[in-house]
Amino acid sequence: MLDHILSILIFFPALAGILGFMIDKKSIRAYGIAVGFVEFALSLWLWFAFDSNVSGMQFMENLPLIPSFGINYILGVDGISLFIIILAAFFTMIGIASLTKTKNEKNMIITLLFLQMTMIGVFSALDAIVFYVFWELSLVPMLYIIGAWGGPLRIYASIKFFLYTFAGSLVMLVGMLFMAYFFYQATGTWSFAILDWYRLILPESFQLWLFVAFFFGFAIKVPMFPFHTWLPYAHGQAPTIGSVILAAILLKMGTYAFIRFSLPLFPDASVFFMVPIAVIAIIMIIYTAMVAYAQKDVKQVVAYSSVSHMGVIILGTFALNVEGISGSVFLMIGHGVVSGALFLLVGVIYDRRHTKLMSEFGGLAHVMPRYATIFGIMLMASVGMPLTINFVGEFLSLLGFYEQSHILTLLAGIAIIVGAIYMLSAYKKMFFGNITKDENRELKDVNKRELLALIPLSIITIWLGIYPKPILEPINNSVEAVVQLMHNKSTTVEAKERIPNVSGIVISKTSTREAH
Amino acid sequence: MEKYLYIALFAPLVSSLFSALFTATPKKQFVGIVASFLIFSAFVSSYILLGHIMDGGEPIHVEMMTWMATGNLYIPFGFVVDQISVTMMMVVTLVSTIVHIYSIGYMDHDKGFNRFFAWLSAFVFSMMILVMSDNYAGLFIGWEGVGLCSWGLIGFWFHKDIATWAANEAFIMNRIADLGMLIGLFLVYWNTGTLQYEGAFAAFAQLDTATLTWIGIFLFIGAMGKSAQFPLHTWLADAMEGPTPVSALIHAATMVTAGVYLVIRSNELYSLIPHVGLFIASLGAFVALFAASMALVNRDMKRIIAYSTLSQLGYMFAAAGLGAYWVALFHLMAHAFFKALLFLGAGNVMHAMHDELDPFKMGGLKKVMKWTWIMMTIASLALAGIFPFAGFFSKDTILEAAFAEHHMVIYGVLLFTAGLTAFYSFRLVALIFHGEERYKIFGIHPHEAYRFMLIAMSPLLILAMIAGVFQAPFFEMVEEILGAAEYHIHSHVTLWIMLVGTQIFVGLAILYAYKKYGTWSSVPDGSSKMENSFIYKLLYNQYYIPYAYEEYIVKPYNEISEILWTKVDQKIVDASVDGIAGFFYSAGENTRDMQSGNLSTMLKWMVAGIIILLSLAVVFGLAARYSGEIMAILSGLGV
Amino acid sequence: MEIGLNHYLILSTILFAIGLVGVMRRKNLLLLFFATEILLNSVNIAFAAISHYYGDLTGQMFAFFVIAIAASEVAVGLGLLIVWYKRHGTIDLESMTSMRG
Amino acid sequence: MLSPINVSLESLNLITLAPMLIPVVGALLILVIDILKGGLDRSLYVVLSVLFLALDFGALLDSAGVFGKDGIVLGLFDVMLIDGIAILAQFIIVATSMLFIPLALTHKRFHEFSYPEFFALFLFMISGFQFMVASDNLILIFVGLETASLALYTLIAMHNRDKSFEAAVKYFTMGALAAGFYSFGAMVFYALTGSVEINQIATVLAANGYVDIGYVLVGVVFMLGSFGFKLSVVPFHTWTPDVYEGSSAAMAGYMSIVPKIAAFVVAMRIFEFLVHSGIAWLEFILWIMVVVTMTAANVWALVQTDVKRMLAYSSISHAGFVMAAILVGTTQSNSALFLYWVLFSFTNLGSFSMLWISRQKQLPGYQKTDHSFDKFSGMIITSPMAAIIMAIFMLSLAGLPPFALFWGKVYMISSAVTGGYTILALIMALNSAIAGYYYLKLIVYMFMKDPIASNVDNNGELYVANATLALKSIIGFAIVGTIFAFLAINPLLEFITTFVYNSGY
Repeated sequence: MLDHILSILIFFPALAGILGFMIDKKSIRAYGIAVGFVEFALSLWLWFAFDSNVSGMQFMENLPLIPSFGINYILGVDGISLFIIILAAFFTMIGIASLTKTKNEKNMIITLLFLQMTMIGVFSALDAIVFYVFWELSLVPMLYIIGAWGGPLRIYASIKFFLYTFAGSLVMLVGMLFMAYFFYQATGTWSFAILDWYRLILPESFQLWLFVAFFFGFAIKVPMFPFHTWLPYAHGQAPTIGSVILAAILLKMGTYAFIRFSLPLFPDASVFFMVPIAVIAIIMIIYTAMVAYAQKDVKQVVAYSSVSHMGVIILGTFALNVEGISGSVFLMIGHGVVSGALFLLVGVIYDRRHTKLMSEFGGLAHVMPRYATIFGIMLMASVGMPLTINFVGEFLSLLGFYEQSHILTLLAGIAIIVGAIYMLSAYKKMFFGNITKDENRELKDVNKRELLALIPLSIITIWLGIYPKPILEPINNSVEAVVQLMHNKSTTVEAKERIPNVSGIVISKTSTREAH
Repeated sequence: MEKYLYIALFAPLVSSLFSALFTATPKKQFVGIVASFLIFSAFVSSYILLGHIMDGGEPIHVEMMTWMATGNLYIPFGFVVDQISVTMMMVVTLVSTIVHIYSIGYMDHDKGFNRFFAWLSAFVFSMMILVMSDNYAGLFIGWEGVGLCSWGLIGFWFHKDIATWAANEAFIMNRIADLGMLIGLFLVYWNTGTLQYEGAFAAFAQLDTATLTWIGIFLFIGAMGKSAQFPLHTWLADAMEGPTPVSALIHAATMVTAGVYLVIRSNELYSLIPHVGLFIASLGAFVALFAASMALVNRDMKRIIAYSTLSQLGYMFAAAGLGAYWVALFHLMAHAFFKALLFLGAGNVMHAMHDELDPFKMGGLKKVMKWTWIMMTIASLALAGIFPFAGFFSKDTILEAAFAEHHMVIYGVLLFTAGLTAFYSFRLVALIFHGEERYKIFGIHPHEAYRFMLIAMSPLLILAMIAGVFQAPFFEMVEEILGAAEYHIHSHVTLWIMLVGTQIFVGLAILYAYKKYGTWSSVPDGSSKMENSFIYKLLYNQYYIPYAYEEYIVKPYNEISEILWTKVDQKIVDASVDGIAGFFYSAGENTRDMQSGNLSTMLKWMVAGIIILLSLAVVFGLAARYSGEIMAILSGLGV
Repeated sequence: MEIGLNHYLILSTILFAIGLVGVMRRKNLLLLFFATEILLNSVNIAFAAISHYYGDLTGQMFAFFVIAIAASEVAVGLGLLIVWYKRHGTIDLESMTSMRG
Repeated sequence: MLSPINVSLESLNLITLAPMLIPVVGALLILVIDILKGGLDRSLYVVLSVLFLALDFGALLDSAGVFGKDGIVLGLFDVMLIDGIAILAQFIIVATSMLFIPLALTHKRFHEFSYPEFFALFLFMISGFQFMVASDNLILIFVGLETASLALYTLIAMHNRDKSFEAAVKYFTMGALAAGFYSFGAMVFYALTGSVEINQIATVLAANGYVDIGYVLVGVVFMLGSFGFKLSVVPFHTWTPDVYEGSSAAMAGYMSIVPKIAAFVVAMRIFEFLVHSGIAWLEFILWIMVVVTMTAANVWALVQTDVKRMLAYSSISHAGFVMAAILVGTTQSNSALFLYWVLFSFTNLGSFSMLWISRQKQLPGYQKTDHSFDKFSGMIITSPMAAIIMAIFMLSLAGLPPFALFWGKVYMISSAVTGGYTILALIMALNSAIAGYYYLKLIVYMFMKDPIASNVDNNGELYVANATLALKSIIGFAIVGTIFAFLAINPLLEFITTFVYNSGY
């Protein structure tokens, strides 16, 4: 069964979704939770069976799909994708479990199960076309979730979300086709297998163009400035569950794809574009943080904060060294947990008050102390307090990039200041002061169903902040392989310099470890 | 010995978590008692560790587990107890224990009683991490941890807008400095390959001065934030909105000295870059004077003490910057004792005066609050550096160090500041405890604090009086690690002249303060000539710095944020995206009339298509046929 | 003046152009059909001439097929026209604009 | 001095005619049956048509076998040309027709299906298309084209509503003009080369090195005009939306597929050698036409308020997209054309059939137009299965993986990339994004808007009131094909590529 565990992980929720149509409306929730739980258990099993010391792909599956055009159904996980898969399973589970009463609950849960299929598919696909299939397919359930259960502007938001990402990924598709064509020219066979592509060394000029083509697809998904404007709408209008999954998992697709595609395929171009992308990342960090500060709607604050944090992830990715990339992968998980939790928290208050405007709140800490506490924990994680999950990632990302550029890192580091500004001021507006609105006086604190989702997230937030090793170590091993690959593949002198040769590092690292 | 290390480190954590369990429940007296007891056990452990170190024992070094390890980076949770950290541990746990016990009384009627202890113990835990860590990353954990707890405690009364505002201000300002610190850490890592003190210090010797200078500067920026040095000082005064025990513990005795601790801990770095050290010393001296000047006219009891803290931190930096690390550390310790005492005393007064803070509205309190009066007076004497109290030994040594290092400007500034210190301290004491009972106008009936609070304060009182005797053993203990020499002025005569001269100068300042304020009888209403003088206004408004920050940083930040959102993000970035979509849509709207539904038009379109194609064909055909001629003409035209 | 192939071709082109103008200008369905007939027949002239020029029968064959097709087109066209006239009492093009956009 | 005609029957190779003649026989049989006994039920004719088409299909399989063995086969005085692309095109034509004809079996009594002539004309039309694709003789192509077109005009008119007559007249008139263009173009080529065989024309032109390039271009222009009309290339497309709107939904779907593949094959025959001869003008013009057609059609589709018209414009855009294959002109691109069209055929037929089954006058949409978007509001609630199926068709048309058309698009864009048309590839890709909007619009109406009250009352039954088992199975077939296309792509692609490659394209 382990040989096919990835396929099972992908298609089990889809199958469950189809069968879900037969289930009575009243029982669908239990069904969803059960399926989510089984899926999560399976993903944990995957982790259990995963060999952390192996840097390459594991649980590979390979089925011919369109062999004459080089498209094959290839799956596999490594340390980089493993945890995002687990996170996806986890969030779907708690997302369904904490789902509030809504219209057409059945459709919602079935949609979520399909969404889960696409998410896990994206992170385990090792064939560019299969990757693309899941990548695009993930838009559909999300479109439906935003469009059918969202706020007043939901249709605008959902279409914008869909078309924007769709347009970007089409450019990426052209890039993929080019890549396959180059591979065909070099080897005489068509192949879309990423691992095959890894072996292909392209001249720098080709790399630059292809990098740009892929960049559009990824950057819009991340979303990077100035392609980010779909995100506030999507988040602002989406129902809680939609925002949670969007922030926690879907955004990670872009950054994950940078690591899976852009870096190893185009090492020279990555070096070439490192500074421009870092500048964009810095703009993302500071600009969106300032915009977040100007928001009136707490959900928008969290939405913009996501963009800001994604900037740090991008920066870490383009540090092009083990520290930075490991950090950015870790931050993907960290940000997934934290922003997911923050959106859940916003959902809690929205369910009670049906507004997200901060001016409607104030003094909530008086009536909802537990809520305030959990919000506070997530707030602190969000601003990167050490011993929370986000710090590890942020620290490593910035640390990594510091090797490449001092001044840019200094600018990017402003993240920790501006992040604190908008988050703290939002928290102050919501929780501190006296209760001014009568509606807020009788608010109920978080209930058991909500705690069911929030407590595990809080525990993860702190646990992984204190002891990131179980996750960081497999990530590190896989990232080392990626960096080494990039180093070996790079052709320009500058790239050779910028991208460290890991094999040298490995030795010194083990000796350091032995020393301790 | 390791077990004591763990007790010292984790007892506060246990205390915090234990108290946190009861945050949602009404006040429970035992929470405070258990918390105090746990902190006390940390104190006892620290004391045992101190004994171990004092006896010449090896520093204790433990590594609990890996924190972060990736690529070349390896950061463990490692803790070290050596001469420096054990000193800090003693200070932290002692003051904490006292403040915990004191708080049981002080927070007696507060409904956030349990929460208060959770935060307070969490602070102690963070502070212990900060001082015990064996690497910069661990220090940074504690660094941020104390910042967080400070945020929680300043804003403890979160219904008060000003308190939460101050909390956020403190946090954000510290973050600015933390960025510097972080960059310093990165520099250390990429230049030495490690963040462990041992490894890094060993590698520093091989680095060039420029790099070391940058490292030194960035780490010091971190220190400036935490220790509220100019220009990041404004948060400290505003932080006085927190409960007074918090001010005593965090904003006087421990957290604010973390910056000094950082410099002392990195002494191996700073001794390599004396020019940075000089800058630190100069800034320290400046802040000492600057803060003292603001304390002269302030009318808020706690703020006056806060400014004095700031001023004393300036002294410490001056010492550390001049390479007199042990002196700085010693002053840090002594200051912790008397300043905490001063704050707790102020807390008693506040309690008695129903949270009134303006000393001009008090007066004559010594009758009802005898013990508090004694304690505050002694603390002020210690602060002023009067023999034989604690401050004399620590502060005078700083002056001597400055003198001995031939930095006469610094010396002069520090000396002058000592006089100011004495003046404002006793201005405060005089206004509160002497003179007419002005509080009666406001209908307040003051009372002395609980007895156990006073008893809890007594160790501080004793230490403020006798800390000077520890100077010699302290020096003996730390000299190995801080490699410091005693500062001896060349001739004994000079030394004596200096000592006596200083004492007289300070004494005169005290007398002047008593003379001017000892018999104060009215509440100033802003009409007196002095209150309208430029200098007074300047000082009273803190040199207009908070105003400038508000006007030139906070407001523009708000406005720019607003502009970025409404104008840039919505009107430019988003609008261009929508514009592209809209372009296609309106293109459709505008051209759909081409499909008029009229057959004649449709036929015309077909014919038009043919004609266009034909004319293109003709052009192309002609061009192909006469390409030679066209080329000739074009080349004739110089194309 | 000898009448050569070019003259036939020019004639054919002129007729074709007339047909095109007719197609564009006529608002009456019947006249429109006439115009299309002119179009097709102009081509027939050319085919016949070219066929003669090459001494090859293919062109004439083509012309015959064109005639046949033109005839059947007329049959279908007139059928449609009659139905339209029955329903609407007019064969003006302006009456057929119910679908647009 | 006529020499005696001496033609052996073998050299005529009449078997090549078999696939075209079978539907003719079928049509005649239907007419004869009607004469012998009138008033028979339409189901008889439907089944008869299907049977003959199945026979036709069998004959095609036979031809395919022959082609696989012997390569290109000529017949009937060498005017018949049975090569790979002819066979592929005929497969698509016949198979799609077989899918279409059972759509006549609706619950509602539609006028046209009660006439046996409808089915006879339908079979004649198929035969016409088959002739068209299986020849490289301009005369036979013309005959096939006109046979099919005239039949088609009538079929449209038989829908027997005002709009359908209007549509038929428009289509007919413009078709006549296009016929004029065609004959003029053919005349020019004949004048230049003395031949009406495309092969011959190409050979002669190549031999004299395109000296009369100007006249060649004139011929090309008229051919472009003519096939531009058939393929609805902008600006010759204007008939398309009106005709689709005027005809029944099923017929519209059919028209978006079958006539076009026939035209594509002829266009491929005519333009391919010209493109390869390196006439920059043609490349330029085709490039512009392709880009303008797919973009402009997409843009117009954006603003439609009627689903059927929207689909009409979308068909234009798809045709423009596929035209790129002719421009690129490699084996891969031509294979991509057929692959795309196979996939497009059942997706598009499926989506038009979905309109067909929801053909209900009571539905709110009928207040303004036949299939306004409003009609589909909240369909997910009233009739979830239908909504999901329709959504999948729309997503497939938008090119969303893993649905059928995605694979066609990928292969098509890849062929553009491989052929060196980078910008074109990008424009093709981005057009999918523009198209995404209007497909999405329907999905938005179906999934995100609340149903209009009157639809809720009858619980969505009305939507599918026109559905019979036959319709449902065809839609079922289409949807299964759309979803699971990825399983069939590989064999299909290999088959197509072999056929195209062996035909020399």
